Amino acid sequence: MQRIGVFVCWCGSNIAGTVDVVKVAEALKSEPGVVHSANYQYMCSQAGQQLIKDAIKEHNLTGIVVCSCSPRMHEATFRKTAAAAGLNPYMVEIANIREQCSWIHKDMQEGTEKAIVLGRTAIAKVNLNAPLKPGESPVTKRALVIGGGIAGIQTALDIADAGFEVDIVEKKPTIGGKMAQLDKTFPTLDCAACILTPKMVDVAQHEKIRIFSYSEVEEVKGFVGNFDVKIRKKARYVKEDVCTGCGLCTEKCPMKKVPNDFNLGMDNKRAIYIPFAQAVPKIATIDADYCNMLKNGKCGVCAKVCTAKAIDYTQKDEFVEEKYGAIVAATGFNPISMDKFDEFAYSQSKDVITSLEFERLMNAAGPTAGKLLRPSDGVHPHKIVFVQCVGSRCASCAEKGKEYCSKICCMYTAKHAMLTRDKYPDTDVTVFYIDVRTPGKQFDEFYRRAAEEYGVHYIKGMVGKVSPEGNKLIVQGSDLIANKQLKIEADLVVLAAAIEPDKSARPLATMLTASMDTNDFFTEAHPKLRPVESPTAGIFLSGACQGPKDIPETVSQAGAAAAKVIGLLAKDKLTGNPCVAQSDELMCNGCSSCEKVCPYGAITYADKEFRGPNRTTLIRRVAQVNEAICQGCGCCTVACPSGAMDLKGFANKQIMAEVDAICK
Amino acid sequence: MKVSYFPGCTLKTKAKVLDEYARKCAEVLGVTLEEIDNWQCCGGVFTTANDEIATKLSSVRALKHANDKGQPLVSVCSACHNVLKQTNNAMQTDDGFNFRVNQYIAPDKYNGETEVIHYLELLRDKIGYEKVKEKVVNSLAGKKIAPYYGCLLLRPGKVMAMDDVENPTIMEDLIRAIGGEPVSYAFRNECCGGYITLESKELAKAKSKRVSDNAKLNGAEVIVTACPLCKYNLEKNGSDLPVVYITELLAEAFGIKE
Amino acid sequence: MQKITREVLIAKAEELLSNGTVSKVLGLKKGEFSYDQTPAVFTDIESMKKDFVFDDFSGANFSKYLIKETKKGEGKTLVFLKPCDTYSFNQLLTEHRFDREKVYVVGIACDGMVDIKKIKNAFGDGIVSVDATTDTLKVETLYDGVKEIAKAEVLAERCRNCKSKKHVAYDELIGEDGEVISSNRFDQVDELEKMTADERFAFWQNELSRCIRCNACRDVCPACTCEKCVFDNPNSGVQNKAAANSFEEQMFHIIRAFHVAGRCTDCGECSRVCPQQIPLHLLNRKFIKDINGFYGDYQAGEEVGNRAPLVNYTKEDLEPSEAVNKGDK
Amino acid sequence: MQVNEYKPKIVAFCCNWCSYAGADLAGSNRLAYPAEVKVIRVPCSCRVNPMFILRAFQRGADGVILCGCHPGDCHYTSGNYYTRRRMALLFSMLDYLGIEKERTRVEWVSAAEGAKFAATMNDFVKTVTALGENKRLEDLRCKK
Amino acid sequence: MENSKNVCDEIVRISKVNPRKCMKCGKCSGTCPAYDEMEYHPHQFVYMVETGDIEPLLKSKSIYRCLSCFACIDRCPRGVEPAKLVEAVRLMVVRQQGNNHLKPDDIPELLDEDLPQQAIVSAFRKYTK
Repeated sequence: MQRIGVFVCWCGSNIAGTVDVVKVAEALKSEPGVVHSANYQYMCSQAGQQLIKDAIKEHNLTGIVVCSCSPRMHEATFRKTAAAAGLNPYMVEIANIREQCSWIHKDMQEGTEKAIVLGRTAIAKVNLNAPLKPGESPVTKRALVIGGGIAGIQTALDIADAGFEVDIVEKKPTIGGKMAQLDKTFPTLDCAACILTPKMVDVAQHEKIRIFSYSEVEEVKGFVGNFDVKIRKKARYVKEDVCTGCGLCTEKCPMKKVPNDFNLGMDNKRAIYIPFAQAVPKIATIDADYCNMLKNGKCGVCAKVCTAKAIDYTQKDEFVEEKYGAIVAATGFNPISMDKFDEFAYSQSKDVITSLEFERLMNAAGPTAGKLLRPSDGVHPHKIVFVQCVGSRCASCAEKGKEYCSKICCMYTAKHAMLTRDKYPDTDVTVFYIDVRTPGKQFDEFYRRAAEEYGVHYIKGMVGKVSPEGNKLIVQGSDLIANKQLKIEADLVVLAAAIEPDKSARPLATMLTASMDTNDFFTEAHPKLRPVESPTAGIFLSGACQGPKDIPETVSQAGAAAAKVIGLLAKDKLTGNPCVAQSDELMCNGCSSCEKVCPYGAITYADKEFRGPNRTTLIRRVAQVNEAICQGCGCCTVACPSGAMDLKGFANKQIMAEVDAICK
Repeated sequence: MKVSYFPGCTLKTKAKVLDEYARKCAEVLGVTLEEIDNWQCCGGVFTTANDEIATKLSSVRALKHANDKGQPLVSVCSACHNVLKQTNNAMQTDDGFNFRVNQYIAPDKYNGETEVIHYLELLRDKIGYEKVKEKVVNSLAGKKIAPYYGCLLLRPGKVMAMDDVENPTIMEDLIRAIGGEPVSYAFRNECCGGYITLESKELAKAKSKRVSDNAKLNGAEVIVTACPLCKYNLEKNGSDLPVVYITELLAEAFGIKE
Repeated sequence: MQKITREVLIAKAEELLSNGTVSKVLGLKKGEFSYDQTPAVFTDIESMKKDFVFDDFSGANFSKYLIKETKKGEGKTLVFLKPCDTYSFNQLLTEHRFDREKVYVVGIACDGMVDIKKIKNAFGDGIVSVDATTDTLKVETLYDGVKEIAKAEVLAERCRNCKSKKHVAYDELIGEDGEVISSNRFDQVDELEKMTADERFAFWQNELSRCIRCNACRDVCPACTCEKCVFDNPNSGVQNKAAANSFEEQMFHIIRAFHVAGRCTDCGECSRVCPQQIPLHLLNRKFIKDINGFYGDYQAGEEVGNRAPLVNYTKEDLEPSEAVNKGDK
Repeated sequence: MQVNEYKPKIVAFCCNWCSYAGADLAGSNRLAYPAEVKVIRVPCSCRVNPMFILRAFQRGADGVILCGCHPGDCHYTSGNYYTRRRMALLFSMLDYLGIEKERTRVEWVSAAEGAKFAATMNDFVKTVTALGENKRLEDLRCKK
Repeated sequence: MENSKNVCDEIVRISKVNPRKCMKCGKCSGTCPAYDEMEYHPHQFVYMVETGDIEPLLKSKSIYRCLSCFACIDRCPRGVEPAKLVEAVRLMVVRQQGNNHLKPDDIPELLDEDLPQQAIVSAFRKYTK
């Protein structure tokens, strides 16, 4: 018989507001096995935990039930508490009376009754719990970083500096990501390339870092500490180890009309190209969609001019298989498509552009060599209108755009406005805003400087319609302070498009079995306390793939993710989840049903001797579970007809006891 | 193919050509527009208040009539189409409205089963612009035509669901199919002033003029519309450009315009 | 087709025993009545000549007995398998239940077995003996003397809807092999499906309430080969020896059918042995029909090593809600 | 409000990774659903043995719902695919035995679908309430 | 004051518009083609219904200036649907006895020979009960 202690948490008023915690503690006192019952304001606090520890010792408890928030929140906390008091941590069960009770019910009586049932259910389970001991597995001391933007670069550098090997997989021909496309960075206005490119070089030169550029993750198997990853190195038709990056081919290639995606299609590149001067690795890549030689076998100019003989038109995609102990997702973001927002005439006029396009227009290495010229006619614009929140902060019922605030737009718009006014005082700049959000160090000061020192007109209101009329853009919007509808003749309109996670993130998440939110941002293990970890063990999050972020935030999160990876790789062995399948060999008949459904191949068979009738010996084939591989899904337990296979911690009897307790 | 057809009041009077050519062009394409028996006026505008029942019953009757025949319900007039489609949507999505309407029309029953489409959708989705193209005998080669959608054809976008609300192409593609050159301009989905013309000629004029000026500025030779009120407003309010109905243009291309 | 008689089988057994191919024969011997036969192991030809029986009552599926028999001693066991038995044989091999090398299978053609319950239904309980060696059965009754009845009229239910005359496993065949045949075995399931839920409930309530939990169905079933049945396992949470009320009958039969789903070869032994004449095969056939309908035709035991539908999946499988609503409309 | 309003007993099996998290999210967003729903946490929907479902009915549950990750999103890659087959066959069998098919349900609820979780539970409780008490699979001894 | 609240509740009920969803961006007013003719603009309708400041709206001619072009409905990022609110406020007025904004007697002088029936029908539906 267990000696169970019940601990009912108030969670301030979060639980106590709709659940009579005293009554719950009182009611659960008389449940079978319960020898102690208490309630407290905050069980997860140190004092609360101490209360539990003291009770374990005082009442000689063999099991505890904590009626509190979701086990996803504090199960681990209370297990540690139990362990500290000498109780096996798996003798702890949580009754979720917050998320699944007090927060969803308004009626005190209803909430209290349900909380009692939930507590009773947990008690019924604990009565059947047995102490569990986790197994161990080794750790491969190498990390994989997926995405080579500033997030991936920083994470890789930090991990490598700690002495561990890191591979970066980047789908584009060069690392650098979005930051490489930016001109200046807020709020200090230092140039993005000046601070980013040295880091890119550091990556290239670091002996612990390998870059798989123009590559994608194809398949991920395994689990924390032991991932098996297959990487597809896409054919770039240039031998990476031979190309010197001299760039001669990119000048001689006769195919000149290839939209330059680095400049967002605002100018052209050749069919063989190096994205930009400081690319890492600095190797040419052939765009197979445009290359005449690859399309119809006619040309071959690049091969002729290449003195290093690096061109290889027969190159095929290659696959690399590698083992990793940890994986970091750093897949970044993109501005959303403006297709559904054509009231701003993005598809109708070349002079309506997104902020990222404006970034390239301002950049010295951009399509206009840094001169601010209208894309339609190359004329210098005298009146620019910036529109903020295009596609951000849209209610889901509006069925377009994103519900969240994209976070970076207010600041980069202030930056654009300021830089424009600074470089071209003859250009008038107006910004339509809903709110200006500048929570960050030196951020509000920066925005105010744009308005006060540089004379940027900030108008509270939103643009309703942009109409191209001749070579002007008529911007119709409201000025809520003046209570007027404005019609501004502008030369250039810049839209602060919402940002969204890169499209590659969703399939990657599936491969990693990492969870995502409805916006396709990776979910963190805990929104506050574990912000750089995925709930899936061994998967870490860096940068905007987890949520919109500016550069300083991205870099700090990248470092945090690296710290977590280092913490993992520094271990020689990992203790696993002890809630794994277990085969009762006396009952197993060796039918192989369990083996067939196991997604991890954790079940094998062995011939074992058993005592038969009349002192005979029988040899039977029985299932055995490799506890290091088993992840504890329990699929085998249902495939097993005899019930020989059971799951520790979620045993048939335990679940049945829960069912019974609920239905009582 | 046979479809149910709701012409609407104006097509029987001031906009006879819109009606006449709609039928004739459909015939050319092998579609018969079967006019609904004893149809009643749709009311011209959809009242969005959900406690307005009686004003929407005439539309429900037309919708039910088409449903009884198992046909889609087609109209040409943008206003009629808008009212019919919004009423049908309310029947599908607003349980309270549906309940009360069914009380009125009992023992009949209707739950929004009818497919409500505009004449343009009939051409695009049921017939196909490829087939329209085949029937062209008199190509409008190179004629610069500004499609004018106005409001009612497209909005509310979630209900009308005909095309992208801000960047529609259904008329542009039709114009291309019959040989014309569509003129893109921002005001093609801005209001002409609508019924306000009764109340404030000035406002109607201001609205319409911006539309026609914008079309002209972008090189249009003619404006084409599906709505009699749009046509009226544009013509009355100083458009230098001729304004024609979409069915007139189609008839011209098919060589059946008198 | 060569008529399979007791004598033919004894001759084959004699040959195989004497040349050392097998060391024992798994067969049937007479019970209290001629139609009441029980399994027996014969290690010499004399005892076989004395006790071995084979006629149209010899319908038992021997596959399951092989599990225990092959574990005893060295040497091979000779077993005569009808076509339907060979499916169970393969299914058991798929589940590694015995060593193929320790069995010698002689496939025997079968034109259907008769059901004593049907004879009893025709002539009453007082049946002394039945000569079931020809197509017309001679039935000796206690009160009415010898009666005759056509074999076709008293053919076992499962044989009426025989699914295959083809042996899917054998070492040698007596006579020629047949073909897989199309049957109407799902007709009764169809009929039940067409009823209303209330009618179905009443039907099954009537049938299952007769269950006395004698476990004959479980004991005979070649798919029920667990070392310990889940209903006998104190750790399973559903342990019970005898049904205490209608729920447990339902629970037992649902779970039993579920456990054999995808593995049941539709051999019909469960219904054959049920003393209460509950049409248990209709539960199994429902699963087989659903599996065929939802995931494509599948015959358990058709080939050794096939992956049963319940330990398999495709990404496009239908949803449970679609499964239950398939009957609607 | 009626005093003796019928309140069904509903057992909801939720997988730890998606649906249980979805239920938590419903809670965090204060999306109400009836208190009759009690959740049992299982590692994966494929842990749910048909025996658990029958046991619940035996002990007087009026409805049993099983929630898992969306097909393709299983934390264990394939668990819910097996669940889908098992439950399709089991539910079809229960229907065949004349048990009301509305008493059982499988729903895929992701960790982000708090609203769906609440809506699903509201709908399921509504459906089961309309059906009334479970009489066809109950064990009378288990009722007080 | 109490009456204002009732009227607002009724407006919310029949329009099914939830003014609290508004984030005060002003896009409806930025888009409205009748803006310059209005004393109160679409975003003000939403705000005034939300705050219960309904009397000025009931008295204002602005309620007859909405063209029902639904542009504000489609462009609102929050799905507020201001046009439905304007319609509901107008109904509150014209449903009162003797409050028809357009009378049959007014019609003849408004007519011209090209005016489509549609315009008259629509105006009647909008301005009268």
